[in-house]
Amino acid sequence: MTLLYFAWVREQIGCDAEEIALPSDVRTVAALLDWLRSRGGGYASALKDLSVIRVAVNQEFAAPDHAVGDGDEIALFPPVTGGAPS
Amino acid sequence: MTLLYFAWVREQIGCDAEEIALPSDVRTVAALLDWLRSRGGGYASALKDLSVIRVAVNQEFAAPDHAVGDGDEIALFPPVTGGAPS
Amino acid sequence: MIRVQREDFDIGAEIEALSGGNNEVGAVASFVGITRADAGEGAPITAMTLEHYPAMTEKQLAAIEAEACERWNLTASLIVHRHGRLEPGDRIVLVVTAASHRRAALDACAFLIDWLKTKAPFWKREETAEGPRWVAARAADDQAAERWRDAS
Amino acid sequence: MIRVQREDFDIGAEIEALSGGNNEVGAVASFVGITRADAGEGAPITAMTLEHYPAMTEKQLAAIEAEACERWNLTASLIVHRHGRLEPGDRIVLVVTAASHRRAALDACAFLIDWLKTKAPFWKREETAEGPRWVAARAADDQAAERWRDAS
Repeated sequence: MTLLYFAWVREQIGCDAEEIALPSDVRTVAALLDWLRSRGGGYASALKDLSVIRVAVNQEFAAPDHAVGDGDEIALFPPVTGGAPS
Repeated sequence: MTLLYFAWVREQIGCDAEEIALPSDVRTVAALLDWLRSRGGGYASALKDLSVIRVAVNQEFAAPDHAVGDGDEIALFPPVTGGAPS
Repeated sequence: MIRVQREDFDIGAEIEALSGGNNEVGAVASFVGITRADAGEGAPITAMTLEHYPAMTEKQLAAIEAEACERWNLTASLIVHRHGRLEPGDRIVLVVTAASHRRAALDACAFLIDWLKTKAPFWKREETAEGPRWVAARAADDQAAERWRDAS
Repeated sequence: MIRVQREDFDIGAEIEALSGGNNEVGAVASFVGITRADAGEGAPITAMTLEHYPAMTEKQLAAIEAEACERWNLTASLIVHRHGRLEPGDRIVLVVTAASHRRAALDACAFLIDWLKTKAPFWKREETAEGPRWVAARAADDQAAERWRDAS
Protein backbone atom coordinates (compact mmCIF):
# COMPACT_ATOMS: atom_id res chain seq x y z
CA MET A 1 0.00 0.00 0.00
CA THR A 2 1.17 3.52 -0.81
CA LEU A 3 0.62 6.17 1.84
CA LEU A 4 0.81 9.85 0.91
CA TYR A 5 0.87 12.75 3.37
CA PHE A 6 0.19 16.41 2.64
CA ALA A 7 0.52 19.82 4.33
CA TRP A 8 1.12 19.74 8.11
CA VAL A 9 0.32 16.01 8.24
CA ARG A 10 3.36 15.53 5.97
CA GLU A 11 5.46 17.85 8.12
CA GLN A 12 4.55 16.13 11.39
CA ILE A 13 4.98 12.60 10.09
CA GLY A 14 8.23 13.67 8.48
CA CYS A 15 7.87 12.21 4.99
CA ASP A 16 5.62 12.72 1.98
CA ALA A 17 5.15 9.09 0.92
CA GLU A 18 5.90 5.57 2.07
CA GLU A 19 5.17 2.00 1.07
CA ILE A 20 3.79 -0.18 3.86
CA ALA A 21 2.74 -3.80 4.22
CA LEU A 22 -0.71 -3.72 5.80
CA PRO A 23 -1.39 -6.02 8.82
CA SER A 24 -4.12 -8.46 7.84
CA ASP A 25 -6.55 -7.15 10.47
CA VAL A 26 -6.45 -3.58 9.12
CA ARG A 27 -9.30 -3.48 6.63
CA THR A 28 -10.85 0.02 6.94
CA VAL A 29 -9.75 3.65 6.91
CA ALA A 30 -10.52 3.90 10.64
CA ALA A 31 -8.42 0.82 11.44
CA LEU A 32 -5.56 2.16 9.31
CA LEU A 33 -5.57 5.46 11.22
CA ASP A 34 -5.56 3.62 14.55
CA TRP A 35 -2.70 1.41 13.42
CA LEU A 36 -0.65 4.39 12.15
CA ARG A 37 -1.24 6.23 15.41
CA SER A 38 0.04 3.22 17.34
CA ARG A 39 3.42 3.72 15.67
CA GLY A 40 3.87 6.77 17.93
CA GLY A 41 6.15 9.76 17.27
CA GLY A 42 5.07 11.96 14.34
CA TYR A 43 2.20 9.60 13.53
CA ALA A 44 0.69 9.96 16.99
CA SER A 45 0.99 13.75 16.98
CA ALA A 46 -0.27 14.21 13.40
CA LEU A 47 -3.27 11.95 13.99
CA LYS A 48 -4.23 12.87 17.55
CA ASP A 49 -7.30 14.89 16.43
CA LEU A 50 -9.05 12.97 13.65
CA SER A 51 -11.64 15.74 13.18
CA VAL A 52 -8.98 17.62 11.19
CA ILE A 53 -7.82 14.62 9.15
CA ARG A 54 -9.26 13.82 5.73
CA VAL A 55 -8.56 10.57 3.88
CA ALA A 56 -8.62 9.77 0.17
CA VAL A 57 -8.52 6.21 -1.15
CA ASN A 58 -7.33 6.08 -4.75
CA GLN A 59 -7.87 9.85 -5.11
CA GLU A 60 -11.45 9.83 -3.79
CA PHE A 61 -12.54 11.12 -0.39
CA ALA A 62 -13.26 8.14 1.88
CA ALA A 63 -15.28 7.74 5.09
CA PRO A 64 -13.89 5.88 8.20
CA ASP A 65 -15.66 2.64 7.24
CA HIS A 66 -14.26 2.64 3.69
CA ALA A 67 -12.35 -0.56 2.85
CA VAL A 68 -8.60 -0.42 2.33
CA GLY A 69 -6.41 -3.05 0.68
CA ASP A 70 -2.82 -3.67 -0.38
CA GLY A 71 -3.03 -2.16 -3.85
CA ASP A 72 -4.53 1.14 -2.70
CA GLU A 73 -3.07 4.64 -2.77
CA ILE A 74 -4.14 6.24 0.51
CA ALA A 75 -3.63 9.93 1.21
CA LEU A 76 -3.92 11.66 4.59
CA PHE A 77 -4.25 15.43 4.78
CA PRO A 78 -5.97 18.31 6.59
CA PRO A 79 -9.27 19.75 5.32
CA VAL A 80 -8.52 21.51 2.02
CA THR A 81 -8.19 25.29 2.06
CA GLY A 82 -8.54 25.76 -1.67
CA GLY A 83 -6.86 28.21 -3.96
CA ALA A 84 -9.56 30.72 -4.82
CA PRO A 85 -9.50 33.84 -2.68
CA SER A 86 -12.13 34.34 0.03
CA MET B 1 -35.17 73.45 -28.01
CA THR B 2 -33.01 70.69 -29.44
CA LEU B 3 -34.78 67.52 -30.53
CA LEU B 4 -32.78 64.32 -31.06
CA TYR B 5 -34.08 61.14 -32.66
CA PHE B 6 -32.55 57.68 -32.49
CA ALA B 7 -32.93 54.25 -34.11
CA TRP B 8 -36.14 53.73 -36.12
CA VAL B 9 -37.64 56.93 -34.73
CA ARG B 10 -34.76 58.74 -36.44
CA GLU B 11 -35.29 56.77 -39.67
CA GLN B 12 -39.03 57.42 -39.79
CA ILE B 13 -38.79 61.12 -38.95
CA GLY B 14 -35.95 61.39 -41.45
CA CYS B 15 -33.38 63.37 -39.46
CA ASP B 16 -31.28 62.83 -36.35
CA ALA B 17 -31.56 66.30 -34.80
CA GLU B 18 -33.42 69.58 -35.23
CA GLU B 19 -33.85 72.91 -33.48
CA ILE B 20 -37.46 73.97 -32.91
CA ALA B 21 -39.21 76.95 -31.38
CA LEU B 22 -41.74 75.53 -28.95
CA PRO B 23 -45.36 76.84 -29.07
CA SER B 24 -46.10 78.52 -25.73
CA ASP B 25 -48.86 76.05 -24.84
CA VAL B 26 -46.55 73.01 -25.12
CA ARG B 27 -45.21 72.59 -21.60
CA THR B 28 -44.93 68.80 -21.01
CA VAL B 29 -43.46 65.76 -22.71
CA ALA B 30 -46.98 64.52 -23.55
CA ALA B 31 -47.94 67.85 -25.13
CA LEU B 32 -44.70 67.89 -27.12
CA LEU B 33 -45.40 64.40 -28.51
CA ASP B 34 -48.95 65.46 -29.49
CA TRP B 35 -47.66 68.57 -31.17
CA LEU B 36 -44.96 66.68 -33.09
CA ARG B 37 -47.51 64.10 -34.21
CA SER B 38 -49.74 66.90 -35.52
CA ARG B 39 -46.97 67.77 -37.99
CA GLY B 40 -47.93 64.59 -39.87
CA GLY B 41 -45.71 62.59 -42.26
CA GLY B 42 -42.78 60.85 -40.60
CA TYR B 43 -43.67 62.37 -37.22
CA ALA B 44 -47.18 60.88 -37.28
CA SER B 45 -45.93 57.43 -38.31
CA ALA B 46 -43.00 57.37 -35.87
CA LEU B 47 -45.17 58.47 -32.96
CA LYS B 48 -48.40 56.61 -33.71
CA ASP B 49 -47.80 54.06 -30.88
CA LEU B 50 -46.47 55.89 -27.84
CA SER B 51 -46.05 52.63 -25.89
CA VAL B 52 -42.84 52.07 -27.86
CA ILE B 53 -41.54 55.63 -27.50
CA ARG B 54 -39.20 56.68 -24.69
CA VAL B 55 -38.29 60.28 -23.95
CA ALA B 56 -35.23 61.77 -22.28
CA VAL B 57 -35.08 65.39 -21.15
CA ASN B 58 -31.50 66.60 -20.77
CA GLN B 59 -30.23 62.99 -20.90
CA GLU B 60 -32.58 61.69 -18.20
CA PHE B 61 -35.60 59.47 -18.81
CA ALA B 62 -38.76 61.59 -18.48
CA ALA B 63 -42.41 60.69 -17.84
CA PRO B 64 -45.28 62.17 -19.93
CA ASP B 65 -45.99 64.87 -17.34
CA HIS B 66 -42.35 66.01 -17.20
CA ALA B 67 -41.93 69.74 -17.94
CA VAL B 68 -40.20 70.81 -21.16
CA GLY B 69 -38.79 74.26 -21.93
CA ASP B 70 -36.87 76.13 -24.59
CA GLY B 71 -33.36 75.34 -23.35
CA ASP B 72 -33.90 71.60 -23.10
CA GLU B 73 -32.31 68.80 -25.12
CA ILE B 74 -35.11 66.31 -25.75
CA ALA B 75 -34.47 62.88 -27.20
CA LEU B 76 -37.08 60.50 -28.63
CA PHE B 77 -36.23 56.84 -29.14
CA PRO B 78 -37.55 53.28 -28.89
CA PRO B 79 -37.06 51.21 -25.71
CA VAL B 80 -33.34 50.48 -25.43
CA THR B 81 -32.12 47.06 -26.50
CA GLY B 82 -28.74 47.30 -24.80
CA GLY B 83 -25.42 45.94 -25.88
CA ALA B 84 -24.83 42.99 -23.59
CA PRO B 85 -25.83 39.65 -25.10
CA SER B 86 -28.98 37.90 -23.94
CA MET C 1 -13.90 53.97 -15.48
CA ILE C 2 -16.11 53.94 -18.54
CA ARG C 3 -15.36 54.12 -22.25
CA VAL C 4 -17.75 54.04 -25.20
CA GLN C 5 -15.80 53.49 -28.37
CA ARG C 6 -15.84 52.07 -31.89
CA GLU C 7 -12.54 50.25 -31.42
CA ASP C 8 -12.05 46.73 -30.11
CA PHE C 9 -10.44 46.21 -26.70
CA ASP C 10 -7.69 43.95 -25.29
CA ILE C 11 -9.15 42.01 -22.37
CA GLY C 12 -5.86 40.97 -20.78
CA ALA C 13 -4.43 44.49 -20.96
CA GLU C 14 -7.60 46.02 -19.50
CA ILE C 15 -7.68 43.58 -16.59
CA GLU C 16 -3.98 44.07 -15.90
CA ALA C 17 -4.33 47.88 -16.00
CA LEU C 18 -7.24 47.75 -13.57
CA SER C 19 -5.88 45.28 -11.01
CA GLY C 20 -2.10 45.38 -11.34
CA GLY C 21 -0.07 46.87 -8.49
CA ASN C 22 -2.97 47.06 -6.05
CA ASN C 23 -2.39 44.66 -3.17
CA GLU C 24 -5.96 44.97 -1.91
CA VAL C 25 -7.29 43.21 -5.01
CA GLY C 26 -7.89 39.50 -4.43
CA ALA C 27 -10.61 38.90 -7.00
CA VAL C 28 -11.19 40.16 -10.53
CA ALA C 29 -14.35 39.17 -12.35
CA SER C 30 -14.88 40.01 -15.98
CA PHE C 31 -17.48 39.57 -18.64
CA VAL C 32 -17.17 39.87 -22.40
CA GLY C 33 -20.22 40.02 -24.65
CA ILE C 34 -19.72 38.80 -28.21
CA THR C 35 -21.89 39.23 -31.31
CA ARG C 36 -23.67 35.99 -32.23
CA ALA C 37 -24.95 35.07 -35.67
CA ASP C 38 -27.99 33.47 -34.04
CA ALA C 39 -28.61 36.33 -31.61
CA GLY C 40 -31.87 37.33 -33.30
CA GLU C 41 -35.32 35.84 -33.49
CA GLY C 42 -35.29 34.96 -37.18
CA ALA C 43 -32.68 34.64 -39.93
CA PRO C 44 -29.00 34.54 -38.90
CA ILE C 45 -27.47 37.99 -38.58
CA THR C 46 -24.57 38.96 -40.78
CA ALA C 47 -23.84 42.17 -38.89
CA MET C 48 -25.25 44.38 -36.17
CA THR C 49 -25.04 48.13 -35.70
CA LEU C 50 -25.19 49.57 -32.19
CA GLU C 51 -26.51 53.12 -32.13
CA HIS C 52 -26.33 55.18 -28.97
CA TYR C 53 -26.98 58.62 -27.51
CA PRO C 54 -23.47 59.59 -26.42
CA ALA C 55 -24.29 62.23 -23.81
CA MET C 56 -26.87 60.00 -22.13
CA THR C 57 -24.78 56.83 -22.43
CA GLU C 58 -21.84 58.42 -20.63
CA LYS C 59 -24.09 59.78 -17.88
CA GLN C 60 -25.90 56.50 -17.34
CA LEU C 61 -22.85 54.25 -17.48
CA ALA C 62 -21.06 56.49 -14.98
CA ALA C 63 -24.07 56.33 -12.64
CA ILE C 64 -24.38 52.54 -12.95
CA GLU C 65 -20.70 52.06 -12.27
CA ALA C 66 -20.76 54.39 -9.25
CA GLU C 67 -23.72 52.45 -7.84
CA ALA C 68 -21.91 49.12 -8.23
CA CYS C 69 -18.67 50.46 -6.72
CA GLU C 70 -20.52 51.72 -3.66
CA ARG C 71 -22.80 48.72 -3.19
CA TRP C 72 -20.04 46.09 -3.43
CA ASN C 73 -17.15 48.23 -2.17
CA LEU C 74 -15.14 47.62 -5.34
CA THR C 75 -11.47 48.48 -5.52
CA ALA C 76 -11.81 49.30 -9.22
CA SER C 77 -14.16 48.75 -12.12
CA LEU C 78 -14.27 49.22 -15.87
CA ILE C 79 -16.97 49.26 -18.51
CA VAL C 80 -15.93 49.36 -22.18
CA HIS C 81 -18.86 49.40 -24.58
CA ARG C 82 -18.47 49.45 -28.35
CA HIS C 83 -20.81 51.14 -30.79
CA GLY C 84 -20.99 51.05 -34.57
CA ARG C 85 -21.10 48.06 -36.90
CA LEU C 86 -20.11 44.65 -35.50
CA GLU C 87 -19.98 41.23 -37.12
CA PRO C 88 -20.51 37.81 -35.55
CA GLY C 89 -17.52 36.98 -33.34
CA ASP C 90 -16.78 40.65 -32.61
CA ARG C 91 -16.60 41.72 -28.98
CA ILE C 92 -19.32 44.18 -27.88
CA VAL C 93 -18.84 44.93 -24.22
CA LEU C 94 -16.36 44.34 -21.42
CA VAL C 95 -17.08 44.63 -17.71
CA VAL C 96 -14.29 44.18 -15.18
CA THR C 97 -14.76 44.40 -11.41
CA ALA C 98 -11.99 44.14 -8.82
CA ALA C 99 -12.52 43.63 -5.10
CA SER C 100 -10.91 42.08 -2.06
CA HIS C 101 -13.31 39.13 -2.10
CA ARG C 102 -14.72 36.96 -4.83
CA ARG C 103 -18.42 37.36 -4.04
CA ALA C 104 -18.31 41.17 -4.38
CA ALA C 105 -16.45 41.00 -7.71
CA LEU C 106 -18.76 38.32 -9.17
CA ASP C 107 -22.02 39.91 -8.03
CA ALA C 108 -21.03 43.40 -9.16
CA CYS C 109 -20.02 42.07 -12.58
CA ALA C 110 -23.35 40.26 -13.05
CA PHE C 111 -25.26 43.34 -11.83
CA LEU C 112 -23.50 45.63 -14.31
CA ILE C 113 -24.13 43.33 -17.25
CA ASP C 114 -27.83 42.95 -16.41
CA TRP C 115 -28.07 46.72 -16.09
CA LEU C 116 -26.22 47.46 -19.32
CA LYS C 117 -28.48 45.06 -21.15
CA THR C 118 -31.66 46.86 -20.14
CA LYS C 119 -30.92 50.44 -19.16
CA ALA C 120 -28.08 51.74 -21.31
CA PRO C 121 -29.36 53.74 -24.28
CA PHE C 122 -28.18 51.48 -27.07
CA TRP C 123 -30.29 50.29 -29.99
CA LYS C 124 -29.42 47.30 -32.13
CA ARG C 125 -30.02 47.14 -35.86
CA GLU C 126 -29.44 43.67 -37.25
CA GLU C 127 -28.56 42.88 -40.86
CA THR C 128 -29.82 39.57 -42.21
CA ALA C 129 -30.33 37.93 -45.60
CA GLU C 130 -33.97 39.04 -45.26
CA GLY C 131 -32.96 42.67 -44.78
CA PRO C 132 -32.26 44.87 -41.80
CA ARG C 133 -34.39 45.03 -38.65
CA TRP C 134 -34.38 46.98 -35.40
CA VAL C 135 -34.30 44.71 -32.36
CA ALA C 136 -37.25 45.13 -29.99
CA ALA C 137 -36.70 45.28 -26.22
CA ARG C 138 -37.45 42.09 -24.31
CA ALA C 139 -39.38 41.80 -21.07
CA ALA C 140 -37.07 39.03 -19.78
CA ASP C 141 -34.19 41.47 -19.71
CA ASP C 142 -36.10 43.96 -17.59
CA GLN C 143 -36.82 41.16 -15.13
CA ALA C 144 -33.12 40.22 -14.95
CA ALA C 145 -32.28 43.80 -14.02
CA GLU C 146 -35.19 44.10 -11.60
CA ARG C 147 -34.04 41.13 -9.51
CA TRP C 148 -31.16 43.31 -8.33
CA ARG C 149 -33.71 45.76 -6.94
CA ASP C 150 -35.47 43.01 -5.01
CA ALA C 151 -32.17 41.78 -3.58
CA SER C 152 -31.08 45.14 -2.20
CA MET D 1 -9.96 22.11 -20.06
CA ILE D 2 -7.96 22.07 -16.84
CA ARG D 3 -4.34 22.85 -16.07
CA VAL D 4 -2.52 22.81 -12.74
CA GLN D 5 0.83 24.51 -13.12
CA ARG D 6 3.55 26.51 -11.39
CA GLU D 7 3.69 29.10 -14.17
CA ASP D 8 1.65 32.28 -14.42
CA PHE D 9 -1.02 32.58 -17.13
CA ASP D 10 -2.02 35.21 -19.70
CA ILE D 11 -5.69 36.04 -19.17
CA GLY D 12 -6.32 37.66 -22.56
CA ALA D 13 -4.65 34.83 -24.47
CA GLU D 14 -6.58 32.17 -22.51
CA ILE D 15 -9.93 33.87 -23.12
CA GLU D 16 -9.14 34.36 -26.80
CA ALA D 17 -8.07 30.73 -27.21
CA LEU D 18 -11.25 29.52 -25.54
CA SER D 19 -13.81 31.70 -27.30
CA GLY D 20 -12.23 32.79 -30.59
CA GLY D 21 -13.67 31.43 -33.81
CA ASN D 22 -16.75 29.92 -32.21
CA ASN D 23 -19.84 31.76 -33.42
CA GLU D 24 -22.06 30.17 -30.77
CA VAL D 25 -20.26 32.03 -28.01
CA GLY D 26 -22.08 35.18 -26.96
CA ALA D 27 -20.86 35.48 -23.40
CA VAL D 28 -17.52 34.82 -21.72
CA ALA D 29 -17.24 35.21 -17.97
CA SER D 30 -13.92 34.97 -16.21
CA PHE D 31 -12.55 35.13 -12.73
CA VAL D 32 -8.99 35.68 -11.57
CA GLY D 33 -7.94 35.08 -7.97
CA ILE D 34 -4.95 37.06 -6.75
CA THR D 35 -2.76 36.62 -3.64
CA ARG D 36 -3.49 39.30 -1.04
CA ALA D 37 -1.10 40.45 1.67
CA ASP D 38 -4.05 40.74 4.07
CA ALA D 39 -5.59 37.39 3.09
CA GLY D 40 -4.88 35.81 6.47
CA GLU D 41 -6.28 36.22 9.95
CA GLY D 42 -3.21 37.76 11.58
CA ALA D 43 0.01 39.39 10.40
CA PRO D 44 0.30 40.38 6.70
CA ILE D 45 1.53 37.53 4.53
CA THR D 46 4.76 37.93 2.60
CA ALA D 47 4.24 34.77 0.54
CA MET D 48 1.99 31.75 0.28
CA THR D 49 2.74 28.21 -0.85
CA LEU D 50 -0.03 26.14 -2.41
CA GLU D 51 0.52 22.41 -1.97
CA HIS D 52 -1.65 19.90 -3.80
CA TYR D 53 -2.17 16.22 -4.50
CA PRO D 54 -1.70 16.15 -8.27
CA ALA D 55 -3.54 12.91 -9.10
CA MET D 56 -6.55 13.91 -7.01
CA THR D 57 -6.52 17.54 -8.11
CA GLU D 58 -6.69 16.59 -11.79
CA LYS D 59 -9.51 14.11 -11.15
CA GLN D 60 -11.55 16.54 -9.06
CA LEU D 61 -11.07 19.57 -11.29
CA ALA D 62 -12.05 17.53 -14.34
CA ALA D 63 -15.21 16.33 -12.54
CA ILE D 64 -16.15 19.84 -11.39
CA GLU D 65 -15.65 21.24 -14.86
CA ALA D 66 -17.69 18.47 -16.47
CA GLU D 67 -20.53 19.12 -14.00
CA ALA D 68 -20.55 22.85 -14.81
CA CYS D 69 -20.42 22.24 -18.58
CA GLU D 70 -23.42 19.94 -18.40
CA ARG D 71 -25.46 21.98 -15.95
CA TRP D 72 -25.09 25.30 -17.80
CA ASN D 73 -24.63 23.91 -21.31
CA LEU D 74 -21.31 25.69 -21.72
CA THR D 75 -19.65 25.99 -25.10
CA ALA D 76 -16.22 25.85 -23.48
CA SER D 77 -14.57 26.24 -20.12
CA LEU D 78 -11.13 26.51 -18.61
CA ILE D 79 -9.65 26.20 -15.15
CA VAL D 80 -5.99 27.12 -14.65
CA HIS D 81 -4.80 26.68 -11.08
CA ARG D 82 -1.29 27.50 -9.93
CA HIS D 83 0.62 25.70 -7.19
CA GLY D 84 3.93 26.47 -5.49
CA ARG D 85 5.09 29.70 -3.89
CA LEU D 86 3.18 32.89 -4.64
CA GLU D 87 3.67 36.45 -3.43
CA PRO D 88 1.05 39.19 -2.90
CA GLY D 89 -0.15 40.42 -6.29
CA ASP D 90 0.54 37.06 -7.98
CA ARG D 91 -2.36 35.40 -9.82
CA ILE D 92 -3.52 32.07 -8.31
CA VAL D 93 -6.42 30.80 -10.35
CA LEU D 94 -8.28 31.54 -13.57
CA VAL D 95 -11.75 30.33 -14.45
CA VAL D 96 -13.23 31.07 -17.88
CA THR D 97 -16.69 29.99 -19.01
CA ALA D 98 -18.15 30.53 -22.47
CA ALA D 99 -21.81 30.13 -23.37
CA SER D 100 -24.44 31.45 -25.73
CA HIS D 101 -26.08 33.49 -22.99
CA ARG D 102 -24.75 35.66 -20.19
CA ARG D 103 -26.57 34.04 -17.28
CA ALA D 104 -25.11 30.59 -17.98
CA ALA D 105 -21.56 31.94 -18.29
CA LEU D 106 -21.82 34.06 -15.12
CA ASP D 107 -23.46 31.39 -12.96
CA ALA D 108 -21.09 28.63 -14.08
CA CYS D 109 -18.08 30.85 -13.36
CA ALA D 110 -19.32 31.65 -9.83
CA PHE D 111 -20.12 27.98 -9.22
CA LEU D 112 -16.65 26.84 -10.26
CA ILE D 113 -14.90 29.39 -8.06
CA ASP D 114 -17.00 28.48 -5.02
CA TRP D 115 -16.27 24.83 -5.67
CA LEU D 116 -12.53 25.30 -6.17
CA LYS D 117 -12.35 27.25 -2.95
CA THR D 118 -13.78 24.42 -0.87
CA LYS D 119 -13.37 21.10 -2.64
CA ALA D 120 -10.12 21.13 -4.58
CA PRO D 121 -7.29 19.44 -2.65
CA PHE D 122 -5.04 22.45 -2.15
CA TRP D 123 -3.48 23.52 1.13
CA LYS D 124 -2.15 26.98 1.82
CA ARG D 125 0.94 27.68 3.88
CA GLU D 126 1.36 31.37 4.60
CA GLU D 127 4.64 33.08 5.42
CA THR D 128 4.46 36.09 7.73
CA ALA D 129 6.85 38.11 9.87
CA GLU D 130 5.67 35.94 12.78
CA GLY D 131 6.67 32.73 10.96
CA PRO D 132 4.85 30.31 8.68
CA ARG D 133 1.37 28.90 9.34
CA TRP D 134 -0.94 26.44 7.63
CA VAL D 135 -4.32 27.98 6.80
CA ALA D 136 -7.32 26.26 8.42
CA ALA D 137 -10.46 25.53 6.40
CA ARG D 138 -13.35 27.93 6.95
CA ALA D 139 -16.99 27.00 7.45
CA ALA D 140 -18.17 30.04 5.43
CA ASP D 141 -16.57 28.59 2.31
CA ASP D 142 -18.38 25.30 2.68
CA GLN D 143 -21.64 27.23 2.90
CA ALA D 144 -20.85 29.17 -0.28
CA ALA D 145 -20.34 25.90 -2.14
CA GLU D 146 -23.40 24.28 -0.56
CA ARG D 147 -25.77 26.99 -1.83
CA TRP D 148 -25.23 25.57 -5.31
CA ARG D 149 -26.60 22.25 -4.06
CA ASP D 150 -29.72 23.94 -2.68
CA ALA D 151 -30.25 25.78 -5.96
CA SER D 152 -30.16 22.67 -8.13
